Amino acid sequence: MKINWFKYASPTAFYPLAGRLVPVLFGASLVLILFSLYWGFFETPDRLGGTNPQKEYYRIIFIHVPSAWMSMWLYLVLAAWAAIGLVFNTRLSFMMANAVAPTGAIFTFIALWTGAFWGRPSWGTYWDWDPRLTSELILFFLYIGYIALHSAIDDVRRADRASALLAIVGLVMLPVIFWSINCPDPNQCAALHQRSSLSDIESNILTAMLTMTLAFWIYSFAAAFARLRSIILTREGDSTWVRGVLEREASA
Amino acid sequence: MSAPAPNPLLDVDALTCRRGDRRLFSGLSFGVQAESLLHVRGRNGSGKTTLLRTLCGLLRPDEGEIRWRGENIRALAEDYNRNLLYFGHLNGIKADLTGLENLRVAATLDQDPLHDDDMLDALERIGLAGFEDLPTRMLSQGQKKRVALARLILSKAPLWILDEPFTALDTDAVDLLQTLIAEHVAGGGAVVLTTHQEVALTRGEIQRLTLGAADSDVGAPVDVF
Amino acid sequence: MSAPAPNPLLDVDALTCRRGDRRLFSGLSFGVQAESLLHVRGRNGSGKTTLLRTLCGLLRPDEGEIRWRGENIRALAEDYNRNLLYFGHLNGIKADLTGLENLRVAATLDQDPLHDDDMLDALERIGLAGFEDLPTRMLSQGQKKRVALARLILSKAPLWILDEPFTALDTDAVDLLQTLIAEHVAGGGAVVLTTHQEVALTRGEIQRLTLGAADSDVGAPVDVF
Amino acid sequence: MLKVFTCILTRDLTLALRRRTDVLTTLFFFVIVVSLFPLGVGSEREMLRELGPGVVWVAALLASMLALERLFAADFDDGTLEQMLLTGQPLSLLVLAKVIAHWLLTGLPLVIVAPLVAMQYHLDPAAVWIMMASLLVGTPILSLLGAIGAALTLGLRGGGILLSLLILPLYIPVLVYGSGAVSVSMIEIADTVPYFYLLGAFLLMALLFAPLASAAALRISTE
Amino acid sequence: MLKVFTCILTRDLTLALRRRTDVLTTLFFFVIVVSLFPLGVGSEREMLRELGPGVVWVAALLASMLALERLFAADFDDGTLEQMLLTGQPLSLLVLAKVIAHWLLTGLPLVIVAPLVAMQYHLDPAAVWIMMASLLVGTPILSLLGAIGAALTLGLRGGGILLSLLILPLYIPVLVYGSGAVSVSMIEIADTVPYFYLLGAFLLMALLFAPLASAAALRISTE
Ligand code: HEM
Ligand SMILES: Nc1ncnc2c1ncn2[C@@H]1O[C@H](COP(=O)(O)OP(=O)(O)OP(=O)(O)O)[C@@H](O)[C@H]1O
Ligand SMILES: Nc1ncnc2c1ncn2[C@@H]1O[C@H](COP(=O)(O)OP(=O)(O)OP(=O)(O)O)[C@@H](O)[C@H]1O
Ligand SMILES: [Mg+2]
Ligand SMILES: [Mg+2]
Repeated sequence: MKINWFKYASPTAFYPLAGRLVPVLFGASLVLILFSLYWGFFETPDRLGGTNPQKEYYRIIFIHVPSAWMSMWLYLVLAAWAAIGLVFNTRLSFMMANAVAPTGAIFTFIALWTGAFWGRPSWGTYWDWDPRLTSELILFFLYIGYIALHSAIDDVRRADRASALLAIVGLVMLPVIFWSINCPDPNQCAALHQRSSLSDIESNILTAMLTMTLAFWIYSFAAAFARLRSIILTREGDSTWVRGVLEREASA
Repeated sequence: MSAPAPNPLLDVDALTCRRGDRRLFSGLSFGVQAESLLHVRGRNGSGKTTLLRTLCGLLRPDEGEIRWRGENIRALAEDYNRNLLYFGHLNGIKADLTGLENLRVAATLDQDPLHDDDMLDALERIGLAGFEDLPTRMLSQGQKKRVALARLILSKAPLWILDEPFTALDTDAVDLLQTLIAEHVAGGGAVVLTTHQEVALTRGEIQRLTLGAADSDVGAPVDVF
Repeated sequence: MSAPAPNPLLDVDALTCRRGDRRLFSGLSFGVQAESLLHVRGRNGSGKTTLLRTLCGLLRPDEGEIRWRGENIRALAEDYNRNLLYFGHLNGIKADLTGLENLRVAATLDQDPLHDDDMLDALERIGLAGFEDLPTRMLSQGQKKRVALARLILSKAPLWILDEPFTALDTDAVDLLQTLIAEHVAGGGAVVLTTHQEVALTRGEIQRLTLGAADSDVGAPVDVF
Repeated sequence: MLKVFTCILTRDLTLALRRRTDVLTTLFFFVIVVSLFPLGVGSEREMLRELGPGVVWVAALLASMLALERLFAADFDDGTLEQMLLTGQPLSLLVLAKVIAHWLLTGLPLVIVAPLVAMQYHLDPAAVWIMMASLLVGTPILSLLGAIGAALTLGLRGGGILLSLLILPLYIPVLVYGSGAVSVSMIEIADTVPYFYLLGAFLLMALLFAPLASAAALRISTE
Repeated sequence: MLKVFTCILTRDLTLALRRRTDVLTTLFFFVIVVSLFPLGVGSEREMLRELGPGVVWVAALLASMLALERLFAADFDDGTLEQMLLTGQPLSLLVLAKVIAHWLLTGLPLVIVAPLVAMQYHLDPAAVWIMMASLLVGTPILSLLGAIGAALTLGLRGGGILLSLLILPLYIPVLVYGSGAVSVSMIEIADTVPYFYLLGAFLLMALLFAPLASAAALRISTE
C-alpha cells in the first residue's frame, strides 16, 4: 500500500491532525516531567558519587542536561525544516521551522540559566568563559538572530525564506564556531580530549535524565504543533477552509 | 482581448498574486504579441506595480506561470533578463555618477557594446545636453527620470516593462517618450506599461487590461478587454 | 501679472536662487493674494521645487525677501509655519503608522484640535475607506500619496504650497484634488502649486508663473504673465 | 506645547514598539559585543575583572551610537522631518522629545541588562550597582550628544561611520568618568561620589544645550 | 563576463573615491575604537600588551561590520540593485565584485594602519607583522560573510544593528584564530603557521559559498 506522505504536508490536512495531537502530547509530557522530577528528587542518591563534594543542588542536572541536549537538537530540526522549505517550496515546512525556533531558544535559555545557578555554588561564579558555556551562549544568539530576522520582515513569505537561509548558514557555521571555541589553539588541539561523563554516571541518575529528555521531546512536539496551529490560522486567514474552522470553533 | 494568438512573446497563464493577506488578482491570463502594447490600468492600489514586477520575475507569483516564447521565465532566469528592460518607480541610477557614467554601467550590464557617442546622442535626444557631466544628484526630479529613460533609446531588448514612466516629466519629455514607445512597437518590440494617461501608437496593436480590484471590493473579477 | 495688488498674503521681492553653481532665477518678484492660485510652470530642472521650498523657508534665498502679510518669513519663523501647509515630493507620512495615526500626529503638530471622526471622514473622502488601519507601508504608491493628501481636507492653514501633487494619482483622485484646491481658493485661501497638467478653479484668480531656464539656456529671463 | 511634546514622544515609542526587534537588537548588540571580548583576549579571571568596567562602557558607547544613526534618518527619508520643521513649534522641543524616546528605547535597557553582562566579568555586587548607576546617568548624555552628530550627518552617505567619527571624541569624558566610577568602586565605594557629581553636571549641560544645537544642525542639514 | 565583473568593481571604487570620506571614516572608526580602550581600562603596559591582539581584532570586526551595512543598501534605495537583478549575468558574480570592492576600500586600509594602532599597545615588531598578516587573510572573510547578513537585512528598519546580531556570532572563528595567531606569536613565532592554514581554509570556503548565499539572499530580500 502506498501512503501519500504529502497529504499531511498541506496545512489543510495538517491543522485538524495537530489539533487532536496537541492536548495528548502536552498531557504526556507533563506526566513524564512530573515522573522524572519525582525520580530525580527521591529515587537518586543525595550525593553525586561517593566522594563528590557536590550537595543536593546537583539535582539541577535533571533539567540542565536534557535542556542542553534539546537546545542543540532543535537547532538541527529547525535548519532541516528550513532547508526542506527552500528546496521544495512547501509552506508547511517554513511554518514548522518557525514553530520550533522559540522552543529551541527557550531550552537554550533554560540550559544557560540552570547552568549559571549551578555554577554559583559549585564553581563560585555564575559565569565563566569555558568553551562549553560559550558555545551554548552562541547557540542562543543564533536562535535570537533567527527570530529577530523573521519578525523584522513584514512580508511573511520573504521572512520565511530569509530566515530559512540564515538558519542554514548558521548550521554550516556552527561546527566551525564550536570547534574554534573548543580549540582556540590549533597547536594543542590533538591533546584536547572531549570528555563525556555519561558512561560512568549512576544508572538511577541516568534514568531520571533520560526520562526528562523524553519529556522535553514530547513537550517540544506539543509546543511546536500548538504554535503551528495558530500560525496556520493567521496566515491562511482568508481561505475558505480556515473561515469554516473558525465558524465551527465559534459555534462550539 | 480575443483568443490568444498562436505565438505570443510573453504568455501569462492563470496568474494569482497576493500582497500581505489581500488577493490582488487571480486566474489572470493573457498574451503579449510582438508589435503590440499592453496598457495595464486600474485604480491606485489595484495591483499594477505588483503585476509588472511579477512579469519581470522580481516577485514570485502565488500561482500560475509566465512564459517567454513558450518557456517558463523562472527556468530561463538570466536568459529571460537579457530580453527585458524594466523601468520601475525607482530610477535605477546612481546619484554620484554622471548621466554618461550611469549609461555606461547600464550598457555593460546589458552587454550592449556601445560607444560613448551613442550615449551622448541619447542624452541629447532626451533633453539633457549640457548636463552629461553633472552627478545626477544635482539634477531635478524630472531630469533624473530622463537619465533613466535614456536607456530606452539605447536598449535592444525586445520587451519593455514600464511602470508609470510619464510621472514627473514635462510635456516635451512626455511627447518624446510617446514617440520612443511607438517606435519600439513599430519596430517589432512589445511593451507592457502602466500609466494613468492615454497612450497612442503609430503602428501595432494596443491591448488594455484593467485590474478590477477597486479599493473597496478586493478580489473582484479581472476584465481583459 | 499686473501690478501687485495692495495687500498680498505672500509677497516675494527680487528673489534670486542658485543650486550648485547654476543660477535658477533672479530678481523674481510677485505677490499671492487671498482667493488666488499661483501655478508655477517650467521645464524639468527649471527650479520649481527650489522656488517652492524657498517660499516655505526650507531653503535660504541667495538674495531677495519673502514676506507674509508684510513681515519677513525668517523673522516670523514658527508663526509663519502655522499658516502654511507644504506638500513636497516626499509624502511625509510614517510607513509604520496607519493612515489614521499619521493624520493624528499631523493634526497635533499643526495644533488643530480634531476628532478621530473628522479624520476617518477625510480618509473616506480621499478614497481610503477600509485602509485606515493598515500601516501605510502596505499601501501602493498612489494610496500613500492619498494619505498625505488627506491633510488638505483637514488643514485650516490659509496658504498651501503643493509640489506636483497630481503625480501617481489615478483619475478619480486627481478630480478630487482639483475640487479640494478649488474649494480652498474659493474659501479665501491661497495656493502655490507646480504641476505639468492644467488646473481649473470655480472661483478666484489663477496666475501663471513660468520659470524660464530651459535646459539648454540656463539663467534666461523669467517671464511672469 | 506639552501636548506636542508627548505626541512626538508617544509617536516614536509606538513606532519602536511596532517593531519590537529594534529595541531588542540594540540590547543584544550590547550583549554580543561584551561577550566577544573574552573570546579575543582570553578568559583569565583577574584580567576580566579589571577589564570589565571599560569593556561594558565601550560597548554601551558603541550600542548607543549605532542606534543614534537612525534617530533622524528615518524621519528625513520619508519627509516627516520636513513637516516637523514646518510646524508652528520650537524645533528643539521636538528634538528633545525624540531624544528622550530614543533613550527610553536604547539607553534604559542597557542599564537594566548591565548586571547580566557584569556577571560575565566577575564583578562584585557593589561594583554592579555602581555600574548601573553610572550607566543611568551616563547614557542620556550619550543620547543627547549623539543627537547633534546625527543631525549633522543627516542624509550623508556613510553617515553611520562619519557620525561615530564626530561623536566618539565627545563621548570620551563620559567614558572616562563612567568606567572610572566603576573601577574605583572596586577599591573603595565612597570615592565614587565626585565621579557622579561630574557626570550629573555633564547631563545638565547636555540637557540645556544639546537640543538647541541639534535643532540648528537639522535646519542646516535639510537645506 | 570578466567585463561585467570589472565594470561593477570599478563602479563601486569610483563611487567610493568620489566620496573619499567613506573610506577614511571606516579607518578612523577603527583607530578610535582601538584608542578608546586604554581610556576605559587604564594603561598598564603589561595588561595592554596582553589585550592588544584581542582589542585590535574586535575593533576590526566592528569596523568591517559597520561598513557592510551600506554594501547593498545604497543600490537598493536607488533601484540600481533591481536593475542588477535583471541583467543577464549570474548575480553571484556581481556580488563578488561588490564584496571585493568593499574589501579594498574598508578591509585593506585596516591592514595598512594596523602597525600604527599596535604601537599604542606596545606590541613587538614581530607580533605586528603577524597581526598585519592575520588581518590580511581575515578581513576578506569578514567582508564575505558579512555580505550574506547585509543581503538578508536589506531594507529593514534598524538593519544595521540587526545585521550585527546576525553576523557577529559568525565572525567568532575569525576572531579566535586571528587574535590567537597574534597572541601566540608573542611567545613563539613558529607556532603561528597552523593558525594561518586555518584562516586560509576559511577564506577559500567563504570565497566559494558566500557569494552564492548572498545572491540567494538578495533575491529573497527584493521580493
Ligand atoms: C551557564 C552555565 C552552563 C552552561 C551554558 C552549560 C551547558 C551545558 C551543555 C551545553 C551541556 C551538554 C554537553 C554535551 O552533551 O556534550 C552540559 C552538560 C552538563 N553540564 Fe553544564 N552548563 C553550565 C553550567 C554547568 C555547571 C555549573 C555544572 C556543574 C558543576 C554543569 C554540569 C554539567 C554536567 C554534569 C553535564 C552532563 C553531561 C556531560 O558531562 O556530558 N554545567 N552543560
Ligand atoms: N542638491 C542640488 N545641488 C545642486 N544642484 C541642484 C540640486 N538640486 C537641484 N539642483 C539643480 O537645480 C535645478 C532646479 O531643480 P529643481 O528641483 O528646482 O527643478 P524643478 O523645476 O522642480 O524640476 P522638476 O520638474 O524636474 O521637478 C536643476 O537644474 C538641478 O540641476
Ligand atoms: N509591501 C507590501 N505589503 C503588503 N501589501 C502591499 C505591499 N505593497 C503593496 N501592497 C498592497 O498591494 C496592493 C497593490 O499595490 P500596487 O503597488 O501593486 O498597486 P498599484 O496598482 O501599482 O497602485 P498605484 O497606482 O498606487 O501605484 C495595494 O492595495 C497595497 O495595499
Ligand atoms: Mg504602482
Ligand atoms: Mg521638482
